Amino acid sequence: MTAEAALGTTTATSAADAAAGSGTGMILSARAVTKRFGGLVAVRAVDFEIPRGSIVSLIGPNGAGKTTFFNIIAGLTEPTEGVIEFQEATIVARPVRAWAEPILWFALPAVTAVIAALALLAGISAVADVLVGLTAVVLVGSLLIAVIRPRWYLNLLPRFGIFRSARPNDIVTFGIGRTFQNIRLFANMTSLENVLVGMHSRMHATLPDAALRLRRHRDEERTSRVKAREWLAYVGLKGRDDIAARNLPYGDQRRLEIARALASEPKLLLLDEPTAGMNPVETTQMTALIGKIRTELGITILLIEHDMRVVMGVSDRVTVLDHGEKIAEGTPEVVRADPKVIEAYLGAPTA
Amino acid sequence: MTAEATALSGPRFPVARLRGPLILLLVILASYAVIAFGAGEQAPAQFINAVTIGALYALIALGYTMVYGIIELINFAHGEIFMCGSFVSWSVITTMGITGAITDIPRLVIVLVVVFLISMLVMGVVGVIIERFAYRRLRNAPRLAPLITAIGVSFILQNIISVGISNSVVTIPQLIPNTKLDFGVFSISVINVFVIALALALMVALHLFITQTRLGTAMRSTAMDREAAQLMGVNINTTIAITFFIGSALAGAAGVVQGLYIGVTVFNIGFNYGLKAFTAAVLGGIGNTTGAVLGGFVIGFLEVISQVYGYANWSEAVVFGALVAVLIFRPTGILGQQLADRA
Amino acid sequence: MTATSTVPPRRPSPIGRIRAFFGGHQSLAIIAGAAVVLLVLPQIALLPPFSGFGTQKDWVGGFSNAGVFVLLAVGLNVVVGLAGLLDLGYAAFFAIGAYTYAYGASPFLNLHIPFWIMLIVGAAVAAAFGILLGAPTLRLRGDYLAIVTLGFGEIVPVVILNANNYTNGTNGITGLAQPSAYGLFGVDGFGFSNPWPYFVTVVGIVMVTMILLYRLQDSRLGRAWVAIREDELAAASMGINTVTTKLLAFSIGATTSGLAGVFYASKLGVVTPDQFGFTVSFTALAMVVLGGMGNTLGVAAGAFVIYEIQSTGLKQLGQVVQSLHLPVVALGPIKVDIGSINFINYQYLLYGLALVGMMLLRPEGLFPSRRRRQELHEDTDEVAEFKSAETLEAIDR
Amino acid sequence: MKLRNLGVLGGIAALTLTACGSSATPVPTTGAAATTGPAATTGPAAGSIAVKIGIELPMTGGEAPNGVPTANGVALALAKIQVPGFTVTINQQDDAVNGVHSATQGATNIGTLVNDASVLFVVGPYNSSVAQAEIPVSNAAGLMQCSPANTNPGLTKTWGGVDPKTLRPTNPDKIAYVRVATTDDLQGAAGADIAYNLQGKKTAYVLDDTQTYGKGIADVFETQFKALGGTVLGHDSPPSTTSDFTSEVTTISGKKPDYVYYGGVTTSGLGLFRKQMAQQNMASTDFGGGDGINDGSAATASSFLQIAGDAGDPNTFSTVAATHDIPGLDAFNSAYKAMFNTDPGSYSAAAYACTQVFLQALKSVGTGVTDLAALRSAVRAYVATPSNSYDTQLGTLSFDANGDTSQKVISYYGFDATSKDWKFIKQRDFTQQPLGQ
Repeated sequence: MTAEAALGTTTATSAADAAAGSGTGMILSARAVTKRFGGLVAVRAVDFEIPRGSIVSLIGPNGAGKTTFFNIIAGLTEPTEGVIEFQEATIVARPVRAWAEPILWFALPAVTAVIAALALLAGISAVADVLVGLTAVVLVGSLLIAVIRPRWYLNLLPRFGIFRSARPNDIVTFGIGRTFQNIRLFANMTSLENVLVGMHSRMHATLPDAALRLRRHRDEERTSRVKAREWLAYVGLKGRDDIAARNLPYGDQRRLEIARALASEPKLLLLDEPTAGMNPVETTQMTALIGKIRTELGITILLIEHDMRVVMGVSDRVTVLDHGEKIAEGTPEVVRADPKVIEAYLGAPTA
Repeated sequence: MTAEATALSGPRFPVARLRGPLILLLVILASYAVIAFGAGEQAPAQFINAVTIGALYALIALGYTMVYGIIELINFAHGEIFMCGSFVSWSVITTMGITGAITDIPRLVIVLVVVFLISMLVMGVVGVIIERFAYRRLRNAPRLAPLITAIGVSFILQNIISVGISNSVVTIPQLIPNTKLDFGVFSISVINVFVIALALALMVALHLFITQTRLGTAMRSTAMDREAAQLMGVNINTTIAITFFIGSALAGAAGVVQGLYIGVTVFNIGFNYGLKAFTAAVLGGIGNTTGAVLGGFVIGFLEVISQVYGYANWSEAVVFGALVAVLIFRPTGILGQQLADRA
Repeated sequence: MTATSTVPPRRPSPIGRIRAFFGGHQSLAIIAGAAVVLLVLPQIALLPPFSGFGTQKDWVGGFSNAGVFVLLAVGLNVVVGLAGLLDLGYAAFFAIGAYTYAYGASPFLNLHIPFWIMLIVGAAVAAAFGILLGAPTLRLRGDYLAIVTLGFGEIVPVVILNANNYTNGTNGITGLAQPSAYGLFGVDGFGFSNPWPYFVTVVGIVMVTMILLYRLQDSRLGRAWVAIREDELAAASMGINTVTTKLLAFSIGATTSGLAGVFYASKLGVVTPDQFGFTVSFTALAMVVLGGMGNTLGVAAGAFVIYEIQSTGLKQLGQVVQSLHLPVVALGPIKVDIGSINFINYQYLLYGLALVGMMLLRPEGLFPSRRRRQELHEDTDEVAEFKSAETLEAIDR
Repeated sequence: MKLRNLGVLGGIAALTLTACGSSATPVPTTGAAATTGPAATTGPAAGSIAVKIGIELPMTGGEAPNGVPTANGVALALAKIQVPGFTVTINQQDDAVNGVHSATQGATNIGTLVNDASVLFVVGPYNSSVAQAEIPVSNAAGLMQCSPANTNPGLTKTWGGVDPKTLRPTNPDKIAYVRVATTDDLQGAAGADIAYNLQGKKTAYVLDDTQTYGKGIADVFETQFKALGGTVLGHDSPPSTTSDFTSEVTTISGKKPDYVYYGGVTTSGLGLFRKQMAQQNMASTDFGGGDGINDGSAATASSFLQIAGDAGDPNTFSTVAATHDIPGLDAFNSAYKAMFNTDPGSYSAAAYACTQVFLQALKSVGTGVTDLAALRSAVRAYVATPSNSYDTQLGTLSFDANGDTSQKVISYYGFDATSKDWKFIKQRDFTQQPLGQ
């Protein structure tokens, strides 16, 4: 079923661009997502949807598979089964006909090689030599393409019924930003630089632009720095631009990570335990920030959280995972009342 | 995520335990076929040559892989330790006034034991000293700093030997008589048997040490997570020192073996052997002892094969080409995944 | 070299403004530095003790050779220092650049393309090879990358040595054309007995290279490199295409190396396979590390220092010590007459000691970059992060 | 021996010290220390012009065994021969970087020598690849250099389609490089002569160590051996770094050649190869090489014969590019041993001869001339004149228009099991008997 789903949809990129504007409905929907590690199942057949402009929380005891699911959406892990669609475009799914991809790489060289062989047999050595050289060049070229995987190549794949999940960096450009459970800032870069890296996918100056300091580069740098500072201010790090991320206090590091994610202008923001290890004051601030991001910027948010107050405070819908399975879903009130949830948390606590 | 992943991806290891020997067997069979195809009736002889030199590489590679496993340092000085080992054996043998092969078996055994013990001991100590003074202080420094000191140390060792002993080729008396055991189909000379047997014995001993003893466990835990090990009461410095001792002792043994097998040594022999051995370690999956052995044999075979097919001058290119090829498809080496029993 | 260390001061103010403000001025600073080098260095050679080691001409000739290694080092710095990719086979691109010049401007193929054009060609060819050799190594990280690049570094000379028909094998290619100054440097221009034009040229090349490198370093690309070095997984999750970014690092490093190769070949007039062994790669790496990874100016300085140490310092040490007429010291049983020691025998040892010593004293290098200084006390964890299978999977796809 | 064992312990001790960061304990050096001896001892005598002879050789690391004895040859000559009116001292340069000869360093060194006005003549370099980088420099400056060891034909005659003039672009017709060593092509031919004519062997297996010298003579051997009517069963090129030849030998033993010719030098492992031949029952197969293996008797430390051990029955052959009956060879050897207390190296005598060439030139052009520049160019001109001939340690010789020595005599040697040394067989003068006869 996943295969058809994957094939049915148009390619990740084009659809993402197409659907970019579309107003309502589900911004992200996961169908029957399963992930196995060796024998064990981290996520089992989870269906999951995020309405555009909402805040959805994903909760569950430790080891429930929340972060795995998260990483599948972010493109860090390929699911064993299932499909994830972002704005009506399949971005992540189990690879389809992955085996056919190498055939693509060697198709062109093979053709030239065959012609070369024919030429040799025909005894037109001059032509043959040229063709042999050509074959080598083509081979190297196509292998390079296979490594670099440029856009047009990715768009080409579906034509041959091949589906490969988008790479993390592509997913960012589609409009999904994320933070990490264990903060992963660029520790030795300043806050500003961190945010600028976040903007990377939205900047377009090329190597020559930078080398020759062309207008495009200069303007872009200027404007993006202004914007970066705005982001820092937005999350409450005004004037901390020049401090190395490693030297920021813990709470600020979390904020910086959010600023960095926001800088990539996401439509969907994945927050992995944003308030983990925060004191109540920081927590309330963070909760406020999250709400603000949704209301002011209209960014849809998927939240993984342990702190129930946060979850119940901000989220429109809550999904509960336990042992990789979805055991409950609905409004905070409904979920809070759900006996299965209570059991999962209080009764028979899991490692 | 990482936490869950590692927790979940546990039960691969029993399989992995078997994987090493299986692949090794496959490699041996395959390369025997290739050699047989190329060398005709010389095949058995060539095969033995390959295994012998492979065993030598494996011995050196073990040191590389252990040191890397525990402090993630490419110990470029390791090749020179090997070289020094061969010189120590030379000086021991000549001091004993031995000039040629010893036919009287018991005497031979005694001499061999003495030579090996002394060389392994001396080189082990040297290795520990190097670690103490050249690497320990840099344990938390940027990763390249110890790499540079390692190369610096190797320069120092080379220069000491070249100026102190000889700046040219030195002949080492080959203690083991050059007699051949004939098995009808093929004949194998005693020295090859000795080298292979000794190498295998040392490898098995090392494996048992790592897996069965407390020290071995300490080494493995340190390799996996130094801080955690420390918290569990493992004395990191001692453990690392011991690792260096064992690794260098093995290199010393390899040095002696080289002397017995080849019969000459020279102060700059270390770089080439070191390079091949390190390649072996990486090929097999650096940090993985089984992998080092596997890699050693693979390289031995590759060299002999390229020689058999008349491309001796390309052997280096072949070896590194193979390395690149393997790493492209298995970025962590043939047995790389098995991080659990790094030592 | 001290002169060039006049880095534009970094005021503690928003880095953005500094960069924007110094964008132009930084280049000016480098140009000024180059001018100072051009004028001051030759004068230093006239002062004792340096004047004792050789005439000004010797020194200038030496400086131009040092320039080659400065180029190599700053290029390697992009790969190792900025992008954090350990490359031990850097000499390969040096060789490729040099042989490109040999093909373009020697009787071997009877081509006589002007040096100045070959500079570009050589750089381009090296860049192409940088991408070619870089591509297969991209999935590797840390020391796996190191050994593979080391492998390439070993393979290239072997190929040059054995592909007799195309490279003239071990005999090498001789009679490489000298650059033509078009009467710019007075009557005799570039010549084997006139190092001055070479000196000027190499300073010029280094200057331009460094300006360009600094500009890249301060650009979107430069940030991406550092981000990858800091945390490849996070970088990917921030929308950086790690593959192309790394490839660019490789090819830019190779380009610089190619420039160095062309210049080197034109100055030496001959290329043979044995000039491009591991020693070159290692020396360049040592220069990067000792200079201070990531800091282009520091690396350049480090390169210069190390080159002078191993090419002049160690070789002259003997003379110096002998001139001191030290007394005979008795170390226990062994009588040591330091004056009679032939230091030429020990220069290898001393070089080793110098490396170990410098590293122990300043692990972060002589002129550490702002970042490296902060970084000093944790480094292995980033490697540890990548050990888990799924991160590998993520970035390989 | 005892002393050497001390060496090891000293080595270890030194290592301990160095590891502590202090400097190394000086351990007994092998003769090398003496090179600077004369330079230090002979100060300029009153009323005589102080001039220098440059030495440009690899002196360190793996190259020391090549460079040091050769440099000693020069020192010995200066100690033995005086030129009235001149005090000749040494300007010593080392082209080894990190223990390996480097063309770049060589070019730099020759530049340094050029810029030292009092240097009138240079002995060196040792490696042909270094020479390729130095010849253009010395040629541009008109400083005559004499290589005791370069044997790559390409340096002085058209070889592989390359004209030697490309090496001297500045003054193509004013040579500033001569050599006393005979070129590889003749040695290779001589090797084939031994194999085919002397030993009457019809099949040969050829090897080379991939280096300029080894490959040069091996290739010539192959062509000449074929030309004489022999068959070459194979030609392998084990890298010069090879230290285990067992599989190589196994392969060859399978081909069952009558003769094995190996172009290369002992340091590339040829002695080892011969030994392993013996260990694999190929001791009785003839083995031949160039002067790269003719480096002293079995008593000489790390010589081919010592490494090969008793492998060589009287069927191991080598050639030397010089006349055998050099006047007073023993005198030379004893004098050398007296001064440096080691045996001379393969090229000590050649370096001695180069120095003699210089001193003769100096004597004949030096009278009255005081201007160093003038002296330098006069010396160059004198040595570059083909008509001048010199009575040297290597016998009487002169240099042709390209700087090649007139001595085209190759001596044949065979291993003598009783004296465990090379025994002179015959010598062939290629001026009377050119190639292919």
